[in-house]
Amino acid sequence: MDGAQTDEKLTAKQYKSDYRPVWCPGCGDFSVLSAITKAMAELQLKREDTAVISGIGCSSRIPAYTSVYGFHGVHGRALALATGVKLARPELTVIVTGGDGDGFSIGGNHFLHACRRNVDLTYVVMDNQVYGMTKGQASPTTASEWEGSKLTPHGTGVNPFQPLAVALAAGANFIGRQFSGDPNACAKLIAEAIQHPGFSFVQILSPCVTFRPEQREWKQTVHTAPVEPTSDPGRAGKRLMSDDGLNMGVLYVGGRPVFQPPEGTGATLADIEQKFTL
Amino acid sequence: MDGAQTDEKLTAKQYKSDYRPVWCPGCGDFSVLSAITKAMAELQLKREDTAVISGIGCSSRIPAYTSVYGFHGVHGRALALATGVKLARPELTVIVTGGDGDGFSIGGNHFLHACRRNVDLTYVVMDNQVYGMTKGQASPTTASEWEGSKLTPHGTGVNPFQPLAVALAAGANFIGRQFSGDPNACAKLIAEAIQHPGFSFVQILSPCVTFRPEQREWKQTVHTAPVEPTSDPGRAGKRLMSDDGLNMGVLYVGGRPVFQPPEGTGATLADIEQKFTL
Amino acid sequence: MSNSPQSDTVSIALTGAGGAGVVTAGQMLLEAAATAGLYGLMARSSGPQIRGGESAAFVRMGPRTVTNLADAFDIHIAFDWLNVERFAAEIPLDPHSVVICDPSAGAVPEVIENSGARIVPVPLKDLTKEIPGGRVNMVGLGALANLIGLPEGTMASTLKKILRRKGEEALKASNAGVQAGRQAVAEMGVVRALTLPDKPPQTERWSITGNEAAGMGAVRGGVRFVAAYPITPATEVLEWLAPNLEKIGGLLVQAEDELASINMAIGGSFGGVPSLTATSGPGLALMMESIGLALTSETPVVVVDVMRGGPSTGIPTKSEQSDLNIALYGLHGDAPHIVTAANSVADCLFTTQWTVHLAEAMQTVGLVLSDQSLGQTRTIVDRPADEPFQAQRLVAEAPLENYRRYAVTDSGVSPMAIPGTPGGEYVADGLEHSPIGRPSSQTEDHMAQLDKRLRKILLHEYGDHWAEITGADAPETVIVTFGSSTGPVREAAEEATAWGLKVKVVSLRLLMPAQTTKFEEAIAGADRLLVVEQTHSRQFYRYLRAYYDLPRDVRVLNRPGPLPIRPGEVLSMLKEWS
Amino acid sequence: MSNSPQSDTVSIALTGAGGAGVVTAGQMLLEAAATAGLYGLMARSSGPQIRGGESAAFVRMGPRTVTNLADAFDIHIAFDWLNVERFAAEIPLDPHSVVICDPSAGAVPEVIENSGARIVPVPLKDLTKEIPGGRVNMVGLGALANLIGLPEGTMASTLKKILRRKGEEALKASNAGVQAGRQAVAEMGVVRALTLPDKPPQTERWSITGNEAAGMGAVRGGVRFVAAYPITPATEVLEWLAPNLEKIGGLLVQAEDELASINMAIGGSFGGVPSLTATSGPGLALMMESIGLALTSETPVVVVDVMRGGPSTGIPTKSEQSDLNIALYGLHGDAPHIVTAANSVADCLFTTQWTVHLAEAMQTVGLVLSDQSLGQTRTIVDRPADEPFQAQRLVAEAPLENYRRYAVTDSGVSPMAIPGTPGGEYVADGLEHSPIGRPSSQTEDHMAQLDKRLRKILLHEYGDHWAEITGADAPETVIVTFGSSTGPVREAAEEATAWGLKVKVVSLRLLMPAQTTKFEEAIAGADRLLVVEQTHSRQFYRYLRAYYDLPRDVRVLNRPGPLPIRPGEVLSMLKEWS
Ligand SMILES: Cc1ncc(C[n+]2csc(CCOP(=O)(O)OP(=O)(O)O)c2C)c(N)n1
Ligand SMILES: Cc1ncc(C[n+]2csc(CCOP(=O)(O)OP(=O)(O)O)c2C)c(N)n1
Ligand code: SF4
Ligand code: SF4
Ligand SMILES: [Mg+2]
Ligand SMILES: [Mg+2]
Repeated sequence: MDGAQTDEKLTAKQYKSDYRPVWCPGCGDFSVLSAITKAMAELQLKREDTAVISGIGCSSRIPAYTSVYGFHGVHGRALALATGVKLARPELTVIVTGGDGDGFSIGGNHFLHACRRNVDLTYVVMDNQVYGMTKGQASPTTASEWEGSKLTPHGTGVNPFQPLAVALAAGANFIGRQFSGDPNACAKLIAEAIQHPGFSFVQILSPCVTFRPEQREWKQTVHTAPVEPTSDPGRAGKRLMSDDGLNMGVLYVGGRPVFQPPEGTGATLADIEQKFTL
Repeated sequence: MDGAQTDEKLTAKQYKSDYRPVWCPGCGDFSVLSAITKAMAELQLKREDTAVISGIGCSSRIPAYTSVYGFHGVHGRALALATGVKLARPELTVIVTGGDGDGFSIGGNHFLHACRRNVDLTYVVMDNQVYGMTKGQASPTTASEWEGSKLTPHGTGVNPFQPLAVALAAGANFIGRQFSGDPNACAKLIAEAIQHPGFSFVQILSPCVTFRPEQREWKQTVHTAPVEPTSDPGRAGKRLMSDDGLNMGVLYVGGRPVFQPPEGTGATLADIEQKFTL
Repeated sequence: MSNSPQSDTVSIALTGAGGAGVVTAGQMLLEAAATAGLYGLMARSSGPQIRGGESAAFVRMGPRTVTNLADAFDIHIAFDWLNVERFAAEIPLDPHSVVICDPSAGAVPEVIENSGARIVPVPLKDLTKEIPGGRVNMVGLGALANLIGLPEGTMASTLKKILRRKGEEALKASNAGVQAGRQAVAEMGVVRALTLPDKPPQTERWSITGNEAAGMGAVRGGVRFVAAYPITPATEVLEWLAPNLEKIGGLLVQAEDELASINMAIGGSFGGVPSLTATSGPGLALMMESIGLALTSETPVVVVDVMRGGPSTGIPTKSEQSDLNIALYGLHGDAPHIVTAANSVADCLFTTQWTVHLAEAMQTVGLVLSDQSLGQTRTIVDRPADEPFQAQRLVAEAPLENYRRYAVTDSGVSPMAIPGTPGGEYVADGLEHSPIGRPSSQTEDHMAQLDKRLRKILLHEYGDHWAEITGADAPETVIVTFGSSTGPVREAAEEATAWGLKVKVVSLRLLMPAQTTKFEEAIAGADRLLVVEQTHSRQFYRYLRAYYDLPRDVRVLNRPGPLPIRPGEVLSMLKEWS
Repeated sequence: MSNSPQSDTVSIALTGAGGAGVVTAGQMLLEAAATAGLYGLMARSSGPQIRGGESAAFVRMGPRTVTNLADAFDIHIAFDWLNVERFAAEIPLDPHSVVICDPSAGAVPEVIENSGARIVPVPLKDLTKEIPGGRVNMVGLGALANLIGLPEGTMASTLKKILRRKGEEALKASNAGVQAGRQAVAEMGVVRALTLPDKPPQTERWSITGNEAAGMGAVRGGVRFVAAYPITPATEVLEWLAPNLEKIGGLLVQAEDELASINMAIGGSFGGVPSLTATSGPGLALMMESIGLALTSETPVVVVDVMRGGPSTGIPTKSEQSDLNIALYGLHGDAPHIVTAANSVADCLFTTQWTVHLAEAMQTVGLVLSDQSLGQTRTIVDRPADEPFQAQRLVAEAPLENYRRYAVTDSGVSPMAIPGTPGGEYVADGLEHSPIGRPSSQTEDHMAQLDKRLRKILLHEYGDHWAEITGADAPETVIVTFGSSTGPVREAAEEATAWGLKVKVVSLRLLMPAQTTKFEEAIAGADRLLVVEQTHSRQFYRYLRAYYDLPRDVRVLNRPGPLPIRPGEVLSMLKEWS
């Protein structure tokens, strides 16, 4: 971590730690890390007032590679952990990072409720349609016929999870998607998401070159969403239910109020104790 | 349990046990119990080949009040338990019953994945927008401004969970809603859901007269869905995202294939062991 | 136990169907006793119906602190016999007992008849009918008041206070009911007199439940962030905290499940705010993985476990001490943490407060064991003293350079940077890590961090609070116990002392880390050790064997819930042994 | 340990960057040794990189079953020095050791230099360059083959077998590499000769890992339904089971998390199909609540816990025995269940099979402890014998009348009705219940069911399988251990015996219920007890204290992971003590 205690602008690099990622060469997550740090630089977030929270997985290693506060929690619970951080310390910028397994498999319930609760968090999921860290099992977003895992040798036989449609149905207010192959677009989307008040959800298609080498093809297949983002949930619902999974950009922005904890009344402990007195 | 080992038709009453429900007088769940047993009689399910599985909550007490096999599991895990039963014993009819807290709060993740996995289960949720069993806290479906619980004295401040929209987004193939005040309609819907192959989801508005006495008003406000059920997910998405929560009937029926476990190859243990031999 | 030192208490059981209002009557009785300058407690019990089934209230009153129920009830008032056999085991009666019942309720059940108690029919319902707006529980209350010699003025002023908001009509009807009840039993005179003080105690007294006390202790200890998922019998800790935290600028958030609530609490604490959650067995089980995260990442957090009957969903509304094992040993890996147990309703306050202090001081997990019988019992007690235990976390203050979050220090505690502190940026991790917090699978790092996490809790000076020790200095027998078994054990020990036995009671408040030396000093010289616990599998005894050297002669009095340990059981064990 | 009975083994470490192919070379070496009629094992280790970082393979070969790594390596071949210091602690070298390294890799690291080993530079890379399509690991393999005296024909036939599907080209290049390697070290001769048998063993031998063995044991025991959530190092149990279950008409389903996987397994078992899941510490922690459900509802289920470094996420890729506590005591409430531990790679098969049998016979939870060092180590062993332990559940057969699922029987086991059985309709429940399965909070029901659930596991006749006992009949010292520590302990004991000490080894396979009488017989007469375990907090020792009467003189050799317990450590403790 460089010093930069002065008023100078921080560069994206200064949001990176000097710890070398454990990722495989070519992993999409390298670009996502860059995008996140670029977004931080873009917004000139104070490093000491920013926290990156994650669960477990290759993608969940992100916190250690940034120079802000971080918490590398347990598998699937990043959103709950982050909710606690943000509610206890509302002035912090809290970013949550993780994978499709961490977020949509074991963490699915917290995903639903974070969308609904609308605490001001930014959730960046590096979706590689596989469990990278545990060496290549199907995740919820894996296509049903993918036969690459010994656990599901004939494919999962299950329709892939639609994170954006579920996020919308669960009440998320900012929904976007990008491809790690375009780190600038990712940085822009993440910066927008951070600025959005309340919960924002960003899916980033981030290839796992080791267990899903065919994902290199995403470069060819992703495309900008053909329509403008909508703020009408009904319309968004229709679109996301028939989405091809490769539309890039901000896809929905709603106007729900941000979760507001109640204000204190300035009472003292003695005031509270009063109630027990005979 | 009456005998009825003959070819006579079983009545709804014969699907009830002689155990007296612990419910408060007037609780909506009484009608749901009747509706479930009526549906069973309607379909003439064999009692020994039927299992009702639940978690914990007032509504989750249903299994004990039926005369079929049952499992009263732990809070929130009924769908996982039932998935195991059905996959191990595909010839059984497996019905899952529970509440909005059990199903959408602690059990939310299994709800997502049961919708997606499409194992042939029927899931009946008695939604009373409250945790009845623990004496009246807000559930995910509780309106954000409800101030009836000491845990959330100014209301939850959180948008209520939309079970049907989430079910659709998660991939559920049969989605319907009824009001416990109309047990015949409930019975009909449940029977349809049982007959539907794959996962089917039925929400029943079932008043908690003790902690949500105002729900007696549902009688006045519920209404038949003004449109025919659709099998187009996009259209259903639009509808359910702007649904008033009081539309009754079958709201979506899709055509996704049912989860199919692989067929055995007839190998013996010796065949398997062969692979280890030098 | 007629000549027990506690025989200056009066014990009353009230039972009846949901509509009878036994709990209200019980509460009024306790309140009236408090007004008369007494101490006391009220526990409750109910049948399986969610609402409106049969219920029972158990009140015990006396001139000094009452911590537990007695061996038998002096008076049992039965408004009806609805499923009373379900309560029979909870209402020990003996030939000294008096049973007041309504003849219109039908025949006296055999189980009551067989107790040998004196049965006195009183036409409670008929008397009620004559009072406009009258309620049967008020008639019963009047009868009780008379039978125990409660001054008329005391009852009247209590009713006035309690029914303040119900209006004049209601008050009038209640007073009339009480009068009718008094008259109905007037002939019997006072059957079991309250020992009334000459003047009311000068100390400030509180009316509080164990669950409220745990909440208050948390707040006194400095907790300002709580994440909650309701579960019987812990819910009231959370329900008390929600509005009260808010008043003082703290926050309680309702989570989607226990996996979320524990993680939210850990997140809040990472943010620098002392945090807590409360739950019961099934919820605790769900939290264990993440409790390990708090421990390993050295993020302090407190979990209050209000125990109920187990295993699995078990008996949610009844008490047991059987979560001891999971509290002590339920984490995977080598996971040293703090486990404490509250030894009375009032002590729920101190123990929770102290545990917050300990968890914060050592940046670790503090697990407080309470149970249903403490949490849901209301007591009249002296206001718990202010104690100097607050959250005082060792924080890393700016300016920071080359900050090492998990620096290996002599004390084992390393200064913790709180977000907002420049230069303190670190990543908290549940993976084993190096001193700067990078994941490491190296043997030296693992050893250093395991040692550090253990050292900090071993080196801490716990003072005298590790146990509460009462009784003889040079005992023949030491009784070792914990939690809610402490009350009945102490009562038995006092009685035994009156009988001439030399008995000492060691009630452990700090279960982990084991205070081996202090314990062995405390039991020194005693030939016999009696272990008392409310479990089926002798969890406490096994724990004692594992961690302390015990004298050769050890006996165990253990029993699962739902029935509380009674003083008489302990006493007969002591007598049998002597 | 040069004159150890195991000194007829040869130990080799191979290290290098991801591209070097050390694991492939190690596997070929083991396979070649097997072809030559030997036994052996290969363990692996790797750095933090997900793929492609440094890795290590540890091979030990000998004329009889090899259960563990030796104290030091005879030969260490380093293809490069990439982060070798990370492995240093795992590769004990001494002055008898030979280190083969490539001079082009740069200076020999200090930690290697300091070991005193003989360092022999061999230009592995340069030699490889001369071979079209050559790979450096094959050159290394050739060098090793020569240094340990592996017959040329054996190596050639092994390569042929392994490279069958890679084509002629690849085979040719590999053979050339091996030849080049052989020649490069020809001058050195055989530095550590393999003890080759005159003729290959006549028994059928298997090549199997502990995780595969656990899977095979499950299948032999009758498991036909498995629910899975991947976690290191348990994943291979599940990955082996998925395709193999399918072949025999069973099913593995991938669940969304561990809460689901354990519940799916319980559901499958309720349906009448013997069911299992496998996980590691964090997953086990998540399962505990529902494991309590299986226990209380008396639905048999088996959970295999492949332990890794803890607490929390800990050290996922390394071994430790520190989940003992959670396995024994991690359930809330009084929750008696079966806990077993596999004592070798091959024993993962028997122990899992036996545990399936036990869980099914007693309609309870069976928890099998394995660990990373067993699960992920490949061994060459004699085919594990067929054992008569299958799932044999006591089922209630039609016709049934007044069926009582939780009937209180003498054995504690009650006939279980399987869905499909008319008249057997009952509701399995985690709430405490009456004999017919209705929720009950009555003290008699609670006591009767607690007694029943305990009685059935106490009364079961476990036979000789509760422990494996080796060594002296009238020992001075008994070593008590379990799991993967058994191998090194036995090797040390054999060595100690050769030194003239009287040592007996008791390796517990059945940890719960504690077999107190059998244990006390097994240690009878010994003055000294040495406890050996791979934990930081002496979990096994505390457990022994809690459940068994131990001799006065007890010492504990305990150490956390990631390093395995070495025979030499145990031996020096024995010597020191004598
Ligand atoms: C409770 C628990 N269960 C399982 C695991 C094992 N595990 C670690 S990461 C992971 C999946 C990661 O997948 P994903 O979130 O998609 O991340 P990726 O590695 O693909 O980036 C699993 C199953 C764990 N660490 N903890
Ligand atoms: C792990 C766990 N957490 C919490 C509880 C406490 N609990 C029991 S039922 C319930 C909520 C029930 O609400 P719902 O599912 O809506 O059912 P209802 O009673 O309203 O029918 C809760 C929180 C529990 N039994 N187990
Ligand atoms: S395994 Fe896949 S996701 Fe993980 S680091 Fe390698 S390429 Fe990236
Ligand atoms: S509390 Fe509500 S949901 Fe529960 S039984 Fe009573 S009325 Fe029904
Ligand atoms: Mg992934
Ligand atoms: Mg509800």
